[in-house]
Amino acid sequence: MNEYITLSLILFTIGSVGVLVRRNAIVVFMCIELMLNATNLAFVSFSRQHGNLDGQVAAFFVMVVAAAEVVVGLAIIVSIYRTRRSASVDEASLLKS
Amino acid sequence: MILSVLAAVPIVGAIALALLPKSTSGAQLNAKVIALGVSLITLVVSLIALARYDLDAGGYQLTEKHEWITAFGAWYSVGVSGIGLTLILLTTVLTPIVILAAWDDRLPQASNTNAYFAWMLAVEGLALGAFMATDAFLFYVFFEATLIPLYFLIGSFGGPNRSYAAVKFLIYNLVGGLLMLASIVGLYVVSSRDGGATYLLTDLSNIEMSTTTERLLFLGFMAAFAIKAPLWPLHTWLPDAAGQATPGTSVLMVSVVDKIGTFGMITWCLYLFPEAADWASPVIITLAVISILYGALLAVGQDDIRRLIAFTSVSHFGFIILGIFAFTTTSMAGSTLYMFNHGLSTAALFLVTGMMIARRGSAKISDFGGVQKIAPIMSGILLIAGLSSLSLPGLAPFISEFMVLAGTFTRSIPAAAFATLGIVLAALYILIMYQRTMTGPLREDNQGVHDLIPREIAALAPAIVLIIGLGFFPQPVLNVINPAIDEVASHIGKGDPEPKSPVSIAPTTPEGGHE
Amino acid sequence: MTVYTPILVLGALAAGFAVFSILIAPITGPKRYNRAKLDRYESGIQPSPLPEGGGKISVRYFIIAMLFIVFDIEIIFLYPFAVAFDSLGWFGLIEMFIFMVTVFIAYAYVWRRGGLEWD
Amino acid sequence: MISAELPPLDAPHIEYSLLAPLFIIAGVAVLGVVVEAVWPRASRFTAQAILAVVGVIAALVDTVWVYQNLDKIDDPKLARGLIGAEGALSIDGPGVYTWGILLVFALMSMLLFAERRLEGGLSAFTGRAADAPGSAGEAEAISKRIEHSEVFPLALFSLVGMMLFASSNDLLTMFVALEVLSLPLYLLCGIARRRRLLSQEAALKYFLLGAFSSVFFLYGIALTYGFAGSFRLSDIDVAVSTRTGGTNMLLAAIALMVVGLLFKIGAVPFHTWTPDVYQGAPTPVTAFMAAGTKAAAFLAMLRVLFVAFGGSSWDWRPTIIGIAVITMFLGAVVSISQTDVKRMLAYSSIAHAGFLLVGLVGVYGGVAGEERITSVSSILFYLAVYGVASIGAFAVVTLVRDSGGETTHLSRWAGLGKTSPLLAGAFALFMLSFAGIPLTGGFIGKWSVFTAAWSGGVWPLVVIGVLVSALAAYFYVRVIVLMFFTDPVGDGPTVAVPSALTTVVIAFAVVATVGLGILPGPLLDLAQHAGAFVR
Amino acid sequence: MSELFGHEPFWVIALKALIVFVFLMLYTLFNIWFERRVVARMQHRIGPNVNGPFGLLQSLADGVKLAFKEDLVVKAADKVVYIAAPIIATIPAFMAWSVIPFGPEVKIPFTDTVTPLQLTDFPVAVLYILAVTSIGIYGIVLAGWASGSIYALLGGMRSSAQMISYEVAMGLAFVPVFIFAGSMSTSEIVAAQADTWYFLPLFPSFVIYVIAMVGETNRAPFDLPEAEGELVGGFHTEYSSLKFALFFLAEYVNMVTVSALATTLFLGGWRAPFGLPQIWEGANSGYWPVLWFFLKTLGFIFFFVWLRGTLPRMRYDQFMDFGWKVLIPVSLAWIVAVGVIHKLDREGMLDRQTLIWISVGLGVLLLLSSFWPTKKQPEPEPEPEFDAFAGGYPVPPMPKKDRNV
Repeated sequence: MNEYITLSLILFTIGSVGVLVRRNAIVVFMCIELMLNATNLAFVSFSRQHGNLDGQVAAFFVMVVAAAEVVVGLAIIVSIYRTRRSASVDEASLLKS
Repeated sequence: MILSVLAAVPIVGAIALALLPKSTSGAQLNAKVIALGVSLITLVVSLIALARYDLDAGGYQLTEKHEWITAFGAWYSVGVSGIGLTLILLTTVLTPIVILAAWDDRLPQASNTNAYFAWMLAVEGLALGAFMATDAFLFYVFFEATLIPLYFLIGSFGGPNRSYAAVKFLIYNLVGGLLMLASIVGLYVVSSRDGGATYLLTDLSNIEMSTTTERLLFLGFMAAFAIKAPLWPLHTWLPDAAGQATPGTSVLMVSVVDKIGTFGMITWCLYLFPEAADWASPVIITLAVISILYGALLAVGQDDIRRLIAFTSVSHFGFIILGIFAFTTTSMAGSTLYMFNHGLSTAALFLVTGMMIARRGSAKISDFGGVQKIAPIMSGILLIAGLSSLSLPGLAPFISEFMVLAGTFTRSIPAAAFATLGIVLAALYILIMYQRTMTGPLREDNQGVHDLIPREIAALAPAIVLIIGLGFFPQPVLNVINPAIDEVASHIGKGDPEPKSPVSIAPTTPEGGHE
Repeated sequence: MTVYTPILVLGALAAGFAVFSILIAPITGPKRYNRAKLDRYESGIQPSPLPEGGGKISVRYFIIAMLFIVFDIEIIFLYPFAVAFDSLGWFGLIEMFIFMVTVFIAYAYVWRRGGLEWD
Repeated sequence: MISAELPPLDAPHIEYSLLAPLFIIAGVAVLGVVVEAVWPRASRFTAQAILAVVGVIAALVDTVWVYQNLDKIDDPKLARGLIGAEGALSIDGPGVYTWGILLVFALMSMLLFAERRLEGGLSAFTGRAADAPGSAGEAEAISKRIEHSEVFPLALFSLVGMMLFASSNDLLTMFVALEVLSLPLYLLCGIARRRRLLSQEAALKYFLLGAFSSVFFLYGIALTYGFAGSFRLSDIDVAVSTRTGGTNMLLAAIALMVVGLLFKIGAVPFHTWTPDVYQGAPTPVTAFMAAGTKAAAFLAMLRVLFVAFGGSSWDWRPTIIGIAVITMFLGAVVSISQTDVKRMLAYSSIAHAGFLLVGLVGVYGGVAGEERITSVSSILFYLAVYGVASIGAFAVVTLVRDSGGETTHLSRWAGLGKTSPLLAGAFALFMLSFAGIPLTGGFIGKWSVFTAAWSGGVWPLVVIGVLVSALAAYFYVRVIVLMFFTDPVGDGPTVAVPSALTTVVIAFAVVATVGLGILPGPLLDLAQHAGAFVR
Repeated sequence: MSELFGHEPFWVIALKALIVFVFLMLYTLFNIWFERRVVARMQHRIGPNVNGPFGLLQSLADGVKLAFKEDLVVKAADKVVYIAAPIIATIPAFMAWSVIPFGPEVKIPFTDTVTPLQLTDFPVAVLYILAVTSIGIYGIVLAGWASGSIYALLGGMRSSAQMISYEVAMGLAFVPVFIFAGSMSTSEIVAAQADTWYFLPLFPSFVIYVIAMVGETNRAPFDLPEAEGELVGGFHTEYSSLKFALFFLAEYVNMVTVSALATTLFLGGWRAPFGLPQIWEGANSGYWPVLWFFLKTLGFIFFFVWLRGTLPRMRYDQFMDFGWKVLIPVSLAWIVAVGVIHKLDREGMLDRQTLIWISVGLGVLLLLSSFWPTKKQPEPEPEPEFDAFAGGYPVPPMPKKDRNV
C-alpha cells in the first residue's frame, strides 16, 4: 500500500515543481491537474487501507471539481490568449507595477 | 445626567454645524455664532455641574453608570473628582475664548468655516468625556478619539507644513494610544481572571496582580500619557504641530487635550498601579527635569514664536509631571493647579501671539520690533501672558509652580534644584521674546500691525482676568482639588515625607500665607 | 490473478500486434525518396508554414469540450444512482431529479446563449 | 474482486428547515440561470439584480429565524446548534452567524454589482467577455447594450460556496465548498469593463494560484484521511487526541491544509495574489471577494484548527504565531509604498488577516460560566466590521473616476476632500476603522482579537500587534492627508454621481462602522452567544 | 456474475484472450468484405469477387498490399506522437472486448475446465467499456495534431468533438438499462434480460444508442471527419502503409464493439431469439449462444452498411445540432420518465396494461407529429449589393470579422 502513497507523493511533487518552474499557463494548469490526480491516488489508497469507501467517494468529488476547474480555467486562459495571443505566465505582467 | 449633557452639548453642536449649510457668508456667520453659543451653553452647564459638586464630600460625584458593552465589561460610567472638575472647567472656559479669538481666522476656503468650528467643538466634547470617564475603556475611547478632530484641525487649517505636522502628531499619539490599548487589554484579562471583567475605576483599583504585570501595564499607560503630555524625549511632535496649527488649534491641543495626559497620569496611572508608579518614579522624575531644562533651553533659541511657546509648554509639562511623580500632596495639588493655570497662560500666549502673527504675516521674532508703539494693548496682554508663563509672583502659574517645587524638595532635592533652574531660563526666553518683538524702534515693515479690536480684547479678557485673579486668590480652585489629591495620595500609600520646608498647604490655611 | 488480468493479456496482444505492424512496415515497404512526399499534403498547392501551436482553432471546440465534461460528470453521477435505484427509494429519485434539473438548466442556458450553434 | 452486493442504503436525513438559507441562495442562483436563458435581454439585468437582492434578503431573514431556533447545548462550553446533513454540515452558532454576515456582505455587493449609472447605463462588467478589448465585437456589444447579467448568479453560487465553507463539518464538503466559492470568483475577476488586460491577468493569476493552493489543501485532506480514516472533523479530533504514531503524516496534513487556507485568507507568505487580484478585478467583485472570502475562509480555518486539530495545537500554534507576525508586519509595511488605492486596500487586507490570526492563535475557548470574549467570537466580530468597512471603501473607489474609468492611482485622489467632502469623509472613516481608531468598529474589532490573544496567553503577540497597528495606521493616515490636506493635481478626480444603490451601500457602511464603534454591544453579544463550535 | 472471474488459471485466460483477438481480426477482415459486397449489391454491382471464394480474401489482400507500401513519416510531424497515435487508437479498440459476454459457462473441449464465454467481468464493466473506448479518441486527436497538417488537425478536432458529443448521448442511453438491471456488469445485464430484451421496454434508449453508436464510430451518415470533399482524409491524411491500416482496423473493431455492446445491453446478449428456447431447450447452453451473438452483431453491421448505402452525409452543424439539441434532451427526459415509471411499478402503483396503452398512444402521437408542417424560417433579406464606387473612389469591401475563429 505504501508504494501507492509514495507514487502519489512523487506525482504530487512533480506537479508542484512543474507549477513553479513552467511558464506556460496551460502547462501549469496541467501540472495542477496532475497534482489533483496524485491526490486521487492517495485517496483511493487510503480508502483501501482503512477499508472504508469514503476515500473513493472523495476521488469522485475531486474528479468533478477537477472538471469544473478545467472548464473555468480553460475559459480564462482562452480569453486571455485571445486578447494577448500568448499563454505565457510571464508575459502577463501588467500587474507587476 | 449633568455630566452626560455636558459632554453631549458640544458634540451635538459639532454634528449640527457639520450639517448646516456652509456656502454663503451668512451661513458661515451663523456657524460661528452657533459655535460660540454652544460653547457658552457648555460653559453654563459646567458651572451648574460645579454648583452641584459637593466640595466637602470629595471622591467621585455626579456619577452616572449604564451598561455599554457587556461583552467587554465596559460601562458608560462617568463622574468627576476635583481634578477632573478643574480640568473640565478649564476646557469649558477656554473653548469660548478660542472660538471668539478664531472668529476671523483665515481659512484655506471660506466654506471650511463650519468644519473648523465643528472640529473645535468636537475636541471640546471629547476632551470633556475623557476628563469625566471613570471606566478605563470609556476613557481610552475618548482619549484616542480626540486625535481625530485635532488631526483634522492641524492638517486642514494651518501653516504650509501642516500635513506633515498632522501626521506626526497623529502617529506619535497613536503609538502611545495603542500601547495603552495593549495595557487595557491586559487589564481586561487580569480583571476577568477573578470574576467578571471590568474597567470601572472603582473595581480596578482593588485588583490583585503580580508585580511584573503591574509594571508592564503601567508602562503601557504611561507611554500614552507621556507622549500626550509631551515628556522628553517623546515631545518632538509638539513643536511641529504647534508651529503649523492655527492659534486656536494650538490652544485646544496644548491647553486642553495634552492635559488629558497629565490628568491620566494622576487619576489612572497612580490610582491603578501605585507600586509600579513608585518603581518608575525616579526615571520619570529625571525625564521630567530634563524636559524642564531642555524645553526651556530650546525655547531660548527659537525664532519662531509658536515653536517657542511649544517648547515653553514642554518645560511646563515637565513641572507638572515632576509634581505628580514627587508623590507629595503639595506637589500633586500644585501639579493639578498647574494644569489649570498653564492652560490659561498658554492659551493667552498662543492667542495673542497668533493675533500678532496674523497681522504681521510672519511668525519670526526677528521680523517684529517696536510693535508696542503702535499696538499698546496687544503688547500689554502679551506681557501679562508672558509674565504668567514665567511664573511671576502675583500671576496664577506662580503658585502652582511654587507648590510643585516645594513638594518636590521634600522628596528629591536635586530634582527640585535643577527644576528651579528652569524658572531662570523661563525668564530669559519670555523676556527676550518680548523685548525683541515689542520694544525698540518700530520696524518699517511692522507698520501694518494694528492694535487689537474689541472682539479680540473680549476674547482675551477672561483669560487675563483669570490669570490675575487666580494669582492672588487660588483658593477656590485648590478647594476643589485638594480632597481629590488627598484621596490619590492615600491610595498610593505614600504619605507626605516629613516636611522639610515650612510651607504646608492645608485647605484651611489662609491663602495669603503661600506667597 | 485478478479480474483485470485478462484485460491486460488482451491489451498486450493488441499492443504486440500494433507495435509489430509499426515496426515491420519500414522493412516491408520500399523507400523512394521524394521531397514533396515528405511535405504535408495540402491538395497539391505549396504547403504554407503552419502557425505555432497549430494555429487558430475555433473556440467552439473548447465549448464542446467543456460541455462534454459537464455532461460526462453528470453521467458519472447518474450511473451509481441508476445501479442503486431500487434501494434508494423516493428520496433518491427526487434528489437525482433535482440534480438533473440543475444540469438541465445549465444546458438550457448554454443553448439559449448560442453555445450549441455551429457557424 | 469487489463484491457486487450493495450495502443497504438508508435515505439520508437532511434538516431542510435549518439549511433553508443555503437552499434559498442555491435555488436563487439556479433560478438566475433560468432567467438568463429565458428573460428578454432588455430588462434582464434589472430582473437578475432584483432576483438576487430579493433572494439574499429572504435568506437573511431565514438565517435570523434559523439562528433563533438553534438548540443550546450545555457542554462545558456553551454551544448551540447541531450537526446536520448526515454529518456533512454543522449548523452551529458561529456558522449561522457567518451566514448572516456573508449575506449582508452579499447584499451590499449585489447592490454595487447592480450599479449602472457610473458607466452611462452599463454595469462595471464587460458586455461580452469573449470579445477582445477594443475589437469590433466589443463595440457591437456596447452599442447593443449587451451585458453579462450572469454576474449575479455567479456571485450567488460563490456565496453558497462561502456559506458552505463556513459551516462544513467534514473535510470533503469543505473542499467542495472551497471550489464552489472560488470558481465563480475566478471568472468574475476577469470581466471588468475597463482595463480588461489587467482584469484578465488578475483572473489568470488568481485561478492558477488558487487552484494550486486548493490542491495543497486537498492533499492535506488526503493525508488527514490517511491518518484518521475519516473526513469528519470530530473523528479526526478523536484520532488526533488518541494518536500513537504517524505524527509526521499528521504534521504534513496540517501543514498542507493550513497552506490552502492561509492562501484564501491572504496571509503571508501566501498572499502574493492578493494585490494583483484586488487591483485587477472589477471593483464590486473585489469588494465582495475581500469581505466574503475572508470571512468564509477564516471560519473554515477555525473549524479545521480548533475542532479537528485542536488536540495538536501545540504543533501548529508556533507556526501560526510566526505567520501572524509576518503577515501583520508585511501587510503594513508594504502598503506604505503602494500608489494604487486598490493595491493599498489589498495590503491592508493582508494586514488584517494578520490581526485576525492574532485572535486565532489565542486559541482561547473561554471558561465555563464566565463571560469572556473567546477567539472564535472575537474573530466573528472582527470579520463583520472589516467586511462592512472594506465593502464601503471599495464602493467609494468605484465613484472616483476620470475618463478612463475608475482612477485608482493615489495621486489622483489628492484633494478629494475638498471637492467632495462627504465621499472623502466616508472613505476617511473606513480608513480610521481599518486603523482601529476608537469610535469606529475597527477599534472594537482590534480590541477583541487582542483580548482573545491575551486571554490565550500570547501577550507578546498583542504588543507586537499593537505596534504594527501603529505602523499600519501610518498609511491609512497618509490617504487622509492626501484627500484632505493636499491640493488636487490638475483638474483632480471627478466623483461620479451614483444611483441610490451605491449611495445606500456607502451610507450603510458608514452607519455600521460608526454604530459598531459606539454601540458594539448587540453584535458583540451575538458573536459571543454564538458560542463554540458544535463538535 | 460468475464466480469464476478472477479465479481462472492463466492458460484459460490466455486462450480466451487469443481467441477474442483472432476473432476480432477475422471479423474485421470479414466485415470489410461484407460491407463492400452489400454496398455493391445495393448499388447493383457485384463487389469484390476475385480473391478467394466470393472474394472473401480481398480484405486480406488489401492488408498485405498496405504492408508493402512505403512507410512515410512527414517532415512536419511530431515523430513520437505521430508513431504512437495508431497504437493508441488500436489497443483500446481490442481491450473493450474483454468484458463482452459471448455465451454462458461452457466446458472447454478436451478438458474438465468450465469457463464463461467472456474474458472477464466486474461490477463496472460498462463503465470500463466507455472509459477504454474514450482512450481511442486520444489516438485520433493525437494523430491529427502530430501530423502537422491543417487537414489532419481539423479532421482530428472534428472527429473528437463528434465522438465526445455522441458519447454523452450514448452514456445517457445506458442509464435506463442500469435502472432496470440494477447492475453495470455485462453478464448480469444479460442475465437480467432472460425474460424481456430491453430494447422493447426501453425502446427510446435503444434508438438513441443506435444513433449514437453510428456517430461514435464516425460512420456514414456521420463520417464527417473523413469527409473527402472538405478534409481530404481527415485525421489520417498523412498516414500511409500499416499505420493507416491500424486506424482502419481500429475503426472496424470499434464498429464491432459498439454492435456487441448494443447486443449485450438491448438485445439480450447471447440469448437465443424469441421463441427459440421454448421449442429448443438447448438453445441457451453450450456453444450455441455464440452463434446467436454473432448473428445479432452481424445484424448491426448490416445496419451500418445499410445506412452507408442509403443516406447522404450530414452537414457538420446539422450533425452537432442533432446530437446536442435532440439526443441529449430526449435522453434526459427519458431517464426521468423511466425513473418515475420504474419506481411506480416497483411500488405496485402502476397497471401494466395502462402503461402499454399509454406508450402506444404516445408513440402514435410522436409518429403523427413528424408529419406536422414545420414553420418555415423567413429567408433573411439579401444583403444589398456592395457598391465599390459609393464614395467616389473604388474601395474593396471590408472583410467581415469572424469572431469565432
